[in-house]
Amino acid sequence: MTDAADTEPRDAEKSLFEAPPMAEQERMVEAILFASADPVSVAEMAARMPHGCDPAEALVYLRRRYEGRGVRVVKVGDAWAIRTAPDLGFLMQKEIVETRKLSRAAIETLAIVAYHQPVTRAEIEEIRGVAVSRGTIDQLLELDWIRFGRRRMTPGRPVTFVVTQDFLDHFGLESARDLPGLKELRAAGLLDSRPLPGSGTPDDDSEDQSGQSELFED
Amino acid sequence: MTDAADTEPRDAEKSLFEAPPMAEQERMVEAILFASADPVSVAEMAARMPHGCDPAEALVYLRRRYEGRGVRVVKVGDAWAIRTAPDLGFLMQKEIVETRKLSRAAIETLAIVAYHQPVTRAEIEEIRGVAVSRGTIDQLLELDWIRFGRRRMTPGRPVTFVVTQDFLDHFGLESARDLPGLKELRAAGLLDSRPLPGSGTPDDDSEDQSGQSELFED
Amino acid sequence: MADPSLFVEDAQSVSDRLQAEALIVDVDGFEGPLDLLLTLSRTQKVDLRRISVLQLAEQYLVFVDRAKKLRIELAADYLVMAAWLAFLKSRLLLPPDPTEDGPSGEELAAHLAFQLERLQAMRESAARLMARDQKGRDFFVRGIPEDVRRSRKIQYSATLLDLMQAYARIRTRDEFRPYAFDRHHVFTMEQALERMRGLIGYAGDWTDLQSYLPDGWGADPARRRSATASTFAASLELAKQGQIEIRQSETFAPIAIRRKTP
Repeated sequence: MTDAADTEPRDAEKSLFEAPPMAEQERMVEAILFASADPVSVAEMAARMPHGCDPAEALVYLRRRYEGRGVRVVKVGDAWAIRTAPDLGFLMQKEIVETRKLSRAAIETLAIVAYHQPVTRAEIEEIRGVAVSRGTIDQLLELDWIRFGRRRMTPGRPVTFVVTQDFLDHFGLESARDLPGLKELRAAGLLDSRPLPGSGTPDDDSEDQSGQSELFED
Repeated sequence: MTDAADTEPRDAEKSLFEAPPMAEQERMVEAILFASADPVSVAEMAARMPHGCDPAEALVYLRRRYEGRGVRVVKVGDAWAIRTAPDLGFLMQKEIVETRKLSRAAIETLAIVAYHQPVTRAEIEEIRGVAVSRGTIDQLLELDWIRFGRRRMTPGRPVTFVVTQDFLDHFGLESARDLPGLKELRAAGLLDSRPLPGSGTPDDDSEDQSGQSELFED
Repeated sequence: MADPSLFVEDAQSVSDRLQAEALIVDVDGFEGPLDLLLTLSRTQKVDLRRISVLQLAEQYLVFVDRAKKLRIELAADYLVMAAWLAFLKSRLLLPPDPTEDGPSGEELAAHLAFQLERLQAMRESAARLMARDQKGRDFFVRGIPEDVRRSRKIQYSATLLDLMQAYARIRTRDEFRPYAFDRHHVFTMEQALERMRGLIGYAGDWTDLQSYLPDGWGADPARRRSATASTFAASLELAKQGQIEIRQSETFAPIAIRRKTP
């Protein structure tokens, strides 16, 4: 800063606003990702890095650099994180945090939210064929694996549920589009919302059918 | 100890439990150091890694690999850890700069201190015509724009306030005596809002005038 | 609990019989009628898409019937499903009645098959999801995360002008407040003249006449008018006396005055 000020004013300005070389930006992204236990968004990296940096580009290099290593650079939603390679999990017995065992109802509900999102409670109940207990939803909300989505524009304006970035992070997914078997389920029509013939209003359902199908369009 | 005694079974064991290649051991050390909540000793690494591994050697390679990177492999006591490169420490700071306008009470109090220093709190209150809250004084002290002066040699020995060097720096003044118009105001016995004659440069005057007219509006 | 001999006549095979028995013993373990139907459908050992819903409905009705015989209390939703399946069964067996509205038996059956297939698919998906590598079990996060210090830096903006204005505000308030309260909304020319005389000594450069208005007379329109008029008249008088110069660049532009230099 000070030595830049000593040179010609134009040069000083240039050096002040010129982004560091890409190799240096890669180091910065590396340091930021290593330091954080949670995924960091590109926007946040950019905010912390010097003016003019392009963390998205630096990430491309960094990701390549860590291919095949003991840790990996992974994408989680629109954020990035470093995680140990899954094949080395056996080394980390000490680090395993015992998590609360999820009930079958909770696991199924989670899967339904993930594959059908955004989904209302009534839809979850229709798919499972039983009432969803308050505790099940609460548990998933508490784990920060699901959250409230936008209200459905149908009578009663019911709330919907969607999965979170924490969910993606936990299951090592880049996005909800990468859910296992999603394409096949969709092709088989099993993610459609079909009302019982002769009941329900078809108009509501056309909206219901958005959801995971939306994910494929953008 | 026992296996050192009989060499025969050792060879048999060796073929059965051959240590993974060094590159693989390096990956393992990398993952262990990354995921561990505390620095890890070589002995502990060896205990967690497959039989026959040489974490000390793997560390040498890993350390070299991280030379000049955004993070470094460092020795902490007799254990090892991954740490951010010291020159990138600034990235671990997220600064949120908020610009706020100083409250009217604060700026008035500051002005009184500047013009009347050393001044007691009671005197500030007398001049302003209202009580000065503790928070206002604290804020100015915290900003390092005012500080405690000598106690007044009057009953109660009240503390006085004076402006600081920081104050002078911030407002571009050599000394509080340079406050525009102070002398002139005194000499004229007219401490009001007229453009202050002869104070500063003519440029200042024109600036004052724009400000002055504002004064009458509020 | 269940006496197998009770079922001998109904059971189609030993394995079916054993399964039916197990079902009744485990009735509390089912997550509702749909779950039970899905379990029953497995006895057909076909793809869920090709399942015989009629056969399934019969199995379910038999199950409910047996439960009744064993005096097992079934929850209301099991009985509701039984009633619906009985209706479905009749629809499927009887030739379609053209006078009757509503969905056909086939449509209803197809929907039930869809529901079962969807539930099965979700269960398989849930299992696949849980079989994925999981954070904290198969892969791990940074063990020694570094805190990002969130230093909130508050910058207070204050300029020298702010400071001077603040000080001027305090002092003028003291000096002119009495006028504001004692006088009516009239600022006389004498007052203005007196005030101007005290001030023009300092007006070395062009200064907006508006800035000579006394404090406290600017806000109320009536007072401002009076003060403006008297100050303007006073400035004319002072100009006449050769003490100041007046300037106005165009019509309605601000009027500026300055001390006339001898």
